[in-house]
Amino acid sequence: DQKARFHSMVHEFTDKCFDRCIGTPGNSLSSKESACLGNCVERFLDTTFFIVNRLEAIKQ
Amino acid sequence: DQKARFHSMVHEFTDKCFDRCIGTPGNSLSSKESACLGNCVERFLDTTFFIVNRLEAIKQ
Amino acid sequence: DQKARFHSMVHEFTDKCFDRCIGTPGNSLSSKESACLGNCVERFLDTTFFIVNRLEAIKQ
Amino acid sequence: AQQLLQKMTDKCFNKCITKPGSDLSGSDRACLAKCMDRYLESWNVISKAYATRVQ
Amino acid sequence: AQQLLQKMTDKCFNKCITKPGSDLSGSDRACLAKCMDRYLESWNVISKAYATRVQ
Amino acid sequence: AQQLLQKMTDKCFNKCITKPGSDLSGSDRACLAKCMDRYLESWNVISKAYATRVQ
Repeated sequence: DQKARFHSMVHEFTDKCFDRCIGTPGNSLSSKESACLGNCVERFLDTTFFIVNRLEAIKQ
Repeated sequence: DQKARFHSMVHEFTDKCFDRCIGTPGNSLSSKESACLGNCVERFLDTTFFIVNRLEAIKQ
Repeated sequence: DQKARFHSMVHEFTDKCFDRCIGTPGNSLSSKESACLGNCVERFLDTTFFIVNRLEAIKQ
Repeated sequence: AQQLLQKMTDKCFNKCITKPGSDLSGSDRACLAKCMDRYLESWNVISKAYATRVQ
Repeated sequence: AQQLLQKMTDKCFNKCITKPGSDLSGSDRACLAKCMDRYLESWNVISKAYATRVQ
Repeated sequence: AQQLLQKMTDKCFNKCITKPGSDLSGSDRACLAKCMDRYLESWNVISKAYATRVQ
Protein backbone atom coordinates (compact mmCIF):
# COMPACT_ATOMS: atom_id res chain seq x y z
CA ASP A 1 0.00 0.00 0.00
CA GLN A 2 0.84 3.70 -0.15
CA LYS A 3 2.09 4.07 3.43
CA ALA A 4 4.42 1.09 3.06
CA ARG A 5 5.83 2.55 -0.19
CA PHE A 6 6.35 5.92 1.49
CA HIS A 7 8.24 4.28 4.39
CA SER A 8 10.30 2.18 2.04
CA MET A 9 11.38 5.33 0.13
CA VAL A 10 12.27 7.06 3.42
CA HIS A 11 14.44 4.06 4.37
CA GLU A 12 16.18 4.26 1.02
CA PHE A 13 16.78 8.02 1.24
CA THR A 14 18.10 7.70 4.81
CA ASP A 15 20.45 4.96 3.62
CA LYS A 16 21.70 7.21 0.77
CA CYS A 17 21.91 10.51 2.66
CA PHE A 18 23.12 9.53 6.14
CA ASP A 19 26.75 8.82 5.13
CA ARG A 20 26.82 11.87 2.88
CA CYS A 21 25.52 14.30 5.50
CA ILE A 22 26.47 12.94 8.94
CA GLY A 23 30.12 12.79 10.00
CA THR A 24 31.05 11.56 13.48
CA PRO A 25 27.68 11.24 15.27
CA GLY A 26 27.39 14.07 17.81
CA ASN A 27 24.95 14.86 20.63
CA SER A 28 22.39 16.28 18.19
CA LEU A 29 22.01 16.99 14.50
CA SER A 30 23.70 20.29 13.65
CA SER A 31 21.63 22.70 11.54
CA LYS A 32 24.12 22.08 8.73
CA GLU A 33 23.55 18.31 8.89
CA SER A 34 19.81 18.79 9.03
CA ALA A 35 19.85 21.08 5.98
CA CYS A 36 22.09 18.61 4.13
CA LEU A 37 19.58 15.78 4.75
CA GLY A 38 16.65 17.81 3.42
CA ASN A 39 18.64 18.99 0.39
CA CYS A 40 19.85 15.44 -0.27
CA VAL A 41 16.26 14.14 -0.59
CA GLU A 42 15.09 17.10 -2.66
CA ARG A 43 18.08 17.07 -5.03
CA PHE A 44 17.76 13.30 -5.45
CA LEU A 45 14.13 13.76 -6.49
CA ASP A 46 15.12 16.66 -8.78
CA THR A 47 17.80 14.44 -10.31
CA THR A 48 15.27 11.67 -10.95
CA PHE A 49 12.85 14.08 -12.67
CA PHE A 50 15.67 15.69 -14.67
CA ILE A 51 16.82 12.28 -15.93
CA VAL A 52 13.31 10.98 -16.71
CA ASN A 53 12.44 14.15 -18.64
CA ARG A 54 15.71 14.19 -20.56
CA LEU A 55 15.34 10.49 -21.45
CA GLU A 56 11.87 11.26 -22.84
CA ALA A 57 13.28 14.20 -24.83
CA ILE A 58 16.10 12.03 -26.24
CA LYS A 59 13.65 9.32 -27.32
CA GLN A 60 11.65 11.74 -29.42
CA ASP B 1 15.47 -24.36 6.78
CA GLN B 2 17.90 -23.71 9.63
CA LYS B 3 21.06 -24.86 7.86
CA ALA B 4 20.32 -22.66 4.84
CA ARG B 5 19.75 -19.64 7.12
CA PHE B 6 23.04 -20.35 8.92
CA HIS B 7 24.92 -20.51 5.61
CA SER B 8 23.24 -17.39 4.34
CA MET B 9 24.35 -15.50 7.48
CA VAL B 10 27.92 -16.81 7.07
CA HIS B 11 27.94 -15.54 3.47
CA GLU B 12 26.75 -12.15 4.65
CA PHE B 13 29.37 -11.92 7.44
CA THR B 14 32.16 -13.00 5.08
CA ASP B 15 31.02 -10.32 2.64
CA LYS B 16 31.07 -7.67 5.42
CA CYS B 17 34.29 -8.76 7.17
CA PHE B 18 36.60 -9.85 4.32
CA ASP B 19 37.38 -6.31 3.06
CA ARG B 20 37.68 -5.00 6.60
CA CYS B 21 40.12 -7.69 7.78
CA ILE B 22 42.05 -8.95 4.72
CA GLY B 23 44.52 -6.67 2.93
CA THR B 24 46.52 -7.97 -0.04
CA PRO B 25 45.77 -11.73 -0.06
CA GLY B 26 48.90 -13.59 1.15
CA ASN B 27 49.91 -17.26 1.26
CA SER B 28 47.87 -17.89 4.40
CA LEU B 29 45.68 -15.99 6.84
CA SER B 30 47.86 -14.23 9.42
CA SER B 31 46.85 -14.71 13.07
CA LYS B 32 45.94 -11.01 13.08
CA GLU B 33 43.60 -11.43 10.09
CA SER B 34 42.06 -14.53 11.63
CA ALA B 35 41.41 -12.74 14.94
CA CYS B 36 39.96 -9.76 13.07
CA LEU B 37 37.46 -12.04 11.26
CA GLY B 38 36.28 -13.66 14.50
CA ASN B 39 36.01 -10.28 16.25
CA CYS B 40 34.18 -8.80 13.26
CA VAL B 41 31.40 -11.44 13.50
CA GLU B 42 31.17 -11.22 17.28
CA ARG B 43 31.13 -7.43 17.41
CA PHE B 44 28.54 -7.30 14.63
CA LEU B 45 26.29 -9.60 16.65
CA ASP B 46 26.96 -7.51 19.81
CA THR B 47 26.06 -4.39 17.85
CA THR B 48 22.79 -5.94 16.69
CA PHE B 49 21.83 -6.92 20.26
CA PHE B 50 22.87 -3.52 21.62
CA ILE B 51 20.71 -1.74 19.05
CA VAL B 52 17.69 -4.03 19.46
CA ASN B 53 17.79 -3.69 23.27
CA ARG B 54 18.24 0.08 23.16
CA LEU B 55 15.37 0.45 20.67
CA GLU B 56 13.14 -1.52 23.04
CA ALA B 57 14.24 0.70 25.96
CA ILE B 58 13.54 3.88 23.93
CA LYS B 59 10.05 2.65 22.99
CA GLN B 60 9.02 2.19 26.62
CA ASP C 1 13.76 -15.21 -21.29
CA GLN C 2 17.19 -14.97 -22.90
CA LYS C 3 16.99 -11.35 -24.02
CA ALA C 4 15.92 -10.21 -20.54
CA ARG C 5 18.85 -12.12 -18.98
CA PHE C 6 21.27 -10.56 -21.46
CA HIS C 7 20.00 -7.06 -20.64
CA SER C 8 20.11 -7.74 -16.94
CA MET C 9 23.78 -8.80 -17.22
CA VAL C 10 24.58 -5.66 -19.24
CA HIS C 11 22.98 -3.52 -16.50
CA GLU C 12 25.10 -5.30 -13.90
CA PHE C 13 28.33 -4.90 -15.88
CA THR C 14 27.62 -1.22 -16.53
CA ASP C 15 27.00 -0.76 -12.81
CA LYS C 16 30.35 -2.46 -11.98
CA CYS C 17 32.49 -0.91 -14.74
CA PHE C 18 31.19 2.68 -15.02
CA ASP C 19 32.79 3.94 -11.78
CA ARG C 20 35.98 2.02 -12.49
CA CYS C 21 36.44 3.36 -16.02
CA ILE C 22 34.72 6.77 -16.22
CA GLY C 23 36.13 9.72 -14.28
CA THR C 24 34.50 13.15 -14.58
CA PRO C 25 31.95 12.71 -17.41
CA GLY C 26 33.26 14.53 -20.49
CA ASN C 27 31.75 15.42 -23.87
CA SER C 28 32.37 11.93 -25.24
CA LEU C 29 33.93 8.65 -24.14
CA SER C 30 37.70 8.79 -24.64
CA SER C 31 39.25 5.80 -26.43
CA LYS C 32 40.91 4.93 -23.12
CA GLU C 33 37.56 4.89 -21.30
CA SER C 34 35.99 2.84 -24.06
CA ALA C 35 38.83 0.26 -23.97
CA CYS C 36 38.58 0.11 -20.18
CA LEU C 37 34.85 -0.71 -20.37
CA GLY C 38 35.41 -3.54 -22.87
CA ASN C 39 38.33 -4.93 -20.85
CA CYS C 40 36.32 -4.66 -17.63
CA VAL C 41 33.56 -6.92 -19.01
CA GLU C 42 35.99 -9.40 -20.56
CA ARG C 43 38.24 -9.64 -17.49
CA PHE C 44 35.20 -10.04 -15.24
CA LEU C 45 34.05 -12.98 -17.35
CA ASP C 46 37.63 -14.41 -17.37
CA THR C 47 37.69 -14.05 -13.58
CA THR C 48 34.40 -15.92 -13.26
CA PHE C 49 35.64 -18.81 -15.45
CA PHE C 50 39.00 -18.89 -13.65
CA ILE C 51 37.27 -19.14 -10.26
CA VAL C 52 34.69 -21.73 -11.38
CA ASN C 53 37.39 -23.93 -12.93
CA ARG C 54 39.71 -23.66 -9.94
CA LEU C 55 36.85 -24.45 -7.53
CA GLU C 56 36.13 -27.60 -9.56
CA ALA C 57 39.83 -28.54 -9.48
CA ILE C 58 40.00 -27.99 -5.70
CA LYS C 59 36.92 -30.19 -5.12
CA GLN C 60 38.48 -33.16 -6.88
CA ALA D 1 10.91 -1.90 11.51
CA GLN D 2 13.03 -4.84 10.27
CA GLN D 3 14.38 -2.67 7.43
CA LEU D 4 15.16 0.21 9.82
CA LEU D 5 16.97 -2.13 12.21
CA GLN D 6 19.03 -3.71 9.46
CA LYS D 7 20.13 -0.49 7.78
CA MET D 8 20.82 1.27 11.10
CA THR D 9 22.90 -1.68 12.32
CA ASP D 10 24.98 -1.71 9.12
CA LYS D 11 25.54 2.06 9.16
CA CYS D 12 26.39 2.29 12.85
CA PHE D 13 28.63 -0.79 12.80
CA ASN D 14 30.57 0.79 9.90
CA LYS D 15 30.76 4.20 11.56
CA CYS D 16 31.58 3.07 15.12
CA ILE D 17 33.33 -0.33 14.99
CA THR D 18 36.08 0.36 12.46
CA LYS D 19 38.56 -1.98 14.14
CA PRO D 20 36.59 -4.81 15.79
CA GLY D 21 38.32 -5.67 19.10
CA SER D 22 37.79 -8.40 21.66
CA ASP D 23 34.67 -6.76 23.09
CA LEU D 24 32.39 -3.72 22.63
CA SER D 25 34.23 -1.01 24.56
CA GLY D 26 32.50 1.78 26.46
CA SER D 27 33.39 4.21 23.70
CA ASP D 28 32.01 1.79 21.08
CA ARG D 29 28.68 1.74 22.97
CA ALA D 30 28.65 5.51 23.34
CA CYS D 31 29.26 5.88 19.60
CA LEU D 32 26.54 3.33 18.77
CA ALA D 33 24.01 5.12 21.01
CA LYS D 34 24.74 8.50 19.38
CA CYS D 35 24.69 6.94 15.93
CA MET D 36 21.27 5.37 16.59
CA ASP D 37 19.86 8.67 17.85
CA ARG D 38 21.21 10.58 14.85
CA TYR D 39 19.95 7.87 12.48
CA LEU D 40 16.43 8.06 13.92
CA GLU D 41 16.54 11.87 13.82
CA SER D 42 17.74 11.74 10.20
CA TRP D 43 14.89 9.38 9.35
CA ASN D 44 12.43 11.93 10.73
CA VAL D 45 14.00 14.91 8.91
CA ILE D 46 13.96 12.95 5.65
CA SER D 47 10.41 11.71 6.18
CA LYS D 48 9.21 15.32 6.61
CA ALA D 49 11.20 16.57 3.58
CA TYR D 50 9.80 13.79 1.40
CA ALA D 51 6.23 14.24 2.67
CA THR D 52 6.40 17.98 1.89
CA ARG D 53 7.64 17.23 -1.59
CA VAL D 54 5.08 14.58 -2.55
CA GLN D 55 2.08 16.47 -1.13
CA ALA E 1 14.13 0.54 -18.60
CA GLN E 2 13.25 0.80 -14.90
CA GLN E 3 16.57 -0.84 -13.97
CA LEU E 4 18.53 1.47 -16.32
CA LEU E 5 16.80 4.54 -14.87
CA GLN E 6 17.46 3.51 -11.29
CA LYS E 7 21.14 2.65 -11.70
CA MET E 8 21.82 5.71 -13.90
CA THR E 9 20.13 8.00 -11.37
CA ASP E 10 22.20 6.57 -8.49
CA LYS E 11 25.49 6.78 -10.40
CA CYS E 12 24.92 10.29 -11.75
CA PHE E 13 23.60 11.64 -8.42
CA ASN E 14 26.77 10.31 -6.75
CA LYS E 15 29.08 11.69 -9.45
CA CYS E 16 27.43 15.10 -9.93
CA ILE E 17 25.64 16.10 -6.71
CA THR E 18 28.40 15.58 -4.15
CA LYS E 19 27.24 18.45 -1.93
CA PRO E 20 23.46 18.77 -2.30
CA GLY E 21 22.59 22.48 -2.23
CA SER E 22 19.31 24.38 -2.13
CA ASP E 23 18.59 23.71 -5.82
CA LEU E 24 20.01 21.95 -8.89
CA SER E 25 22.48 24.51 -10.24
CA GLY E 26 23.24 24.96 -13.93
CA SER E 27 26.53 23.12 -13.50
CA ASP E 28 24.71 20.28 -11.70
CA ARG E 29 22.40 19.94 -14.70
CA ALA E 30 25.27 20.09 -17.17
CA CYS E 31 27.08 17.36 -15.23
CA LEU E 32 23.93 15.20 -15.07
CA ALA E 33 23.36 15.55 -18.83
CA LYS E 34 26.96 14.51 -19.61
CA CYS E 35 26.80 11.71 -17.08
CA MET E 36 23.59 10.34 -18.66
CA ASP E 37 25.11 10.46 -22.14
CA ARG E 38 28.30 8.70 -21.00
CA TYR E 39 26.24 6.13 -19.07
CA LEU E 40 24.15 5.30 -22.14
CA GLU E 41 27.29 5.15 -24.30
CA SER E 42 28.94 2.87 -21.72
CA TRP E 43 25.88 0.63 -21.76
CA ASN E 44 26.23 0.27 -25.53
CA VAL E 45 29.99 -0.42 -25.42
CA ILE E 46 29.44 -3.06 -22.74
CA SER E 47 26.48 -4.59 -24.53
CA LYS E 48 28.62 -5.07 -27.67
CA ALA E 49 31.59 -6.46 -25.72
CA TYR E 50 29.34 -8.95 -23.92
CA ALA E 51 27.48 -9.96 -27.09
CA THR E 52 30.80 -10.63 -28.86
CA ARG E 53 31.94 -12.76 -25.95
CA VAL E 54 28.83 -14.90 -25.57
CA GLN E 55 28.34 -15.51 -29.30
CA ALA F 1 27.36 -22.45 -3.68
CA GLN F 2 25.93 -19.93 -6.16
CA GLN F 3 26.00 -17.21 -3.47
CA LEU F 4 29.61 -18.10 -2.50
CA LEU F 5 30.73 -18.00 -6.14
CA GLN F 6 29.09 -14.66 -6.79
CA LYS F 7 30.41 -12.87 -3.71
CA MET F 8 33.90 -14.37 -4.07
CA THR F 9 34.07 -13.35 -7.73
CA ASP F 10 33.04 -9.77 -6.89
CA LYS F 11 35.51 -9.46 -3.99
CA CYS F 12 38.45 -11.01 -5.84
CA PHE F 13 37.80 -9.08 -9.06
CA ASN F 14 37.81 -5.86 -7.01
CA LYS F 15 40.94 -6.81 -5.07
CA CYS F 16 42.98 -8.24 -7.95
CA ILE F 17 41.84 -6.67 -11.22
CA THR F 18 42.01 -2.98 -10.36
CA LYS F 19 43.02 -1.93 -13.87
CA PRO F 20 41.45 -4.40 -16.33
CA GLY F 21 43.98 -4.98 -19.16
CA SER F 22 43.79 -6.83 -22.46
CA ASP F 23 44.06 -10.23 -20.77
CA LEU F 24 44.35 -11.89 -17.33
CA SER F 25 48.10 -11.67 -16.64
CA GLY F 26 50.02 -14.28 -14.67
CA SER F 27 50.09 -12.00 -11.66
CA ASP F 28 46.31 -11.44 -11.98
CA ARG F 29 45.82 -15.24 -11.84
CA ALA F 30 48.20 -15.61 -8.91
CA CYS F 31 46.32 -12.89 -7.02
CA LEU F 32 42.93 -14.48 -7.84
CA ALA F 33 44.13 -17.90 -6.63
CA LYS F 34 45.37 -16.46 -3.32
CA CYS F 35 42.24 -14.37 -2.94
CA MET F 36 40.02 -17.45 -3.44
CA ASP F 37 42.01 -19.44 -0.88
CA ARG F 38 41.86 -16.63 1.69
CA TYR F 39 38.14 -16.12 0.98
CA LEU F 40 37.39 -19.81 1.59
CA GLU F 41 39.57 -19.78 4.74
CA SER F 42 37.75 -16.64 5.95
CA TRP F 43 34.41 -18.35 5.32
CA ASN F 44 35.51 -21.23 7.57
CA VAL F 45 36.84 -18.97 10.35
CA ILE F 46 33.59 -16.99 10.30
CA SER F 47 31.44 -20.10 10.17
CA LYS F 48 33.15 -21.42 13.32
CA ALA F 49 32.92 -18.09 15.15
CA TYR F 50 29.21 -17.80 14.33
CA ALA F 51 28.48 -21.44 15.24
CA THR F 52 30.19 -20.95 18.62
CA ARG F 53 28.15 -17.85 19.26
CA VAL F 54 24.72 -19.23 18.35
CA GLN F 55 25.17 -22.55 20.15
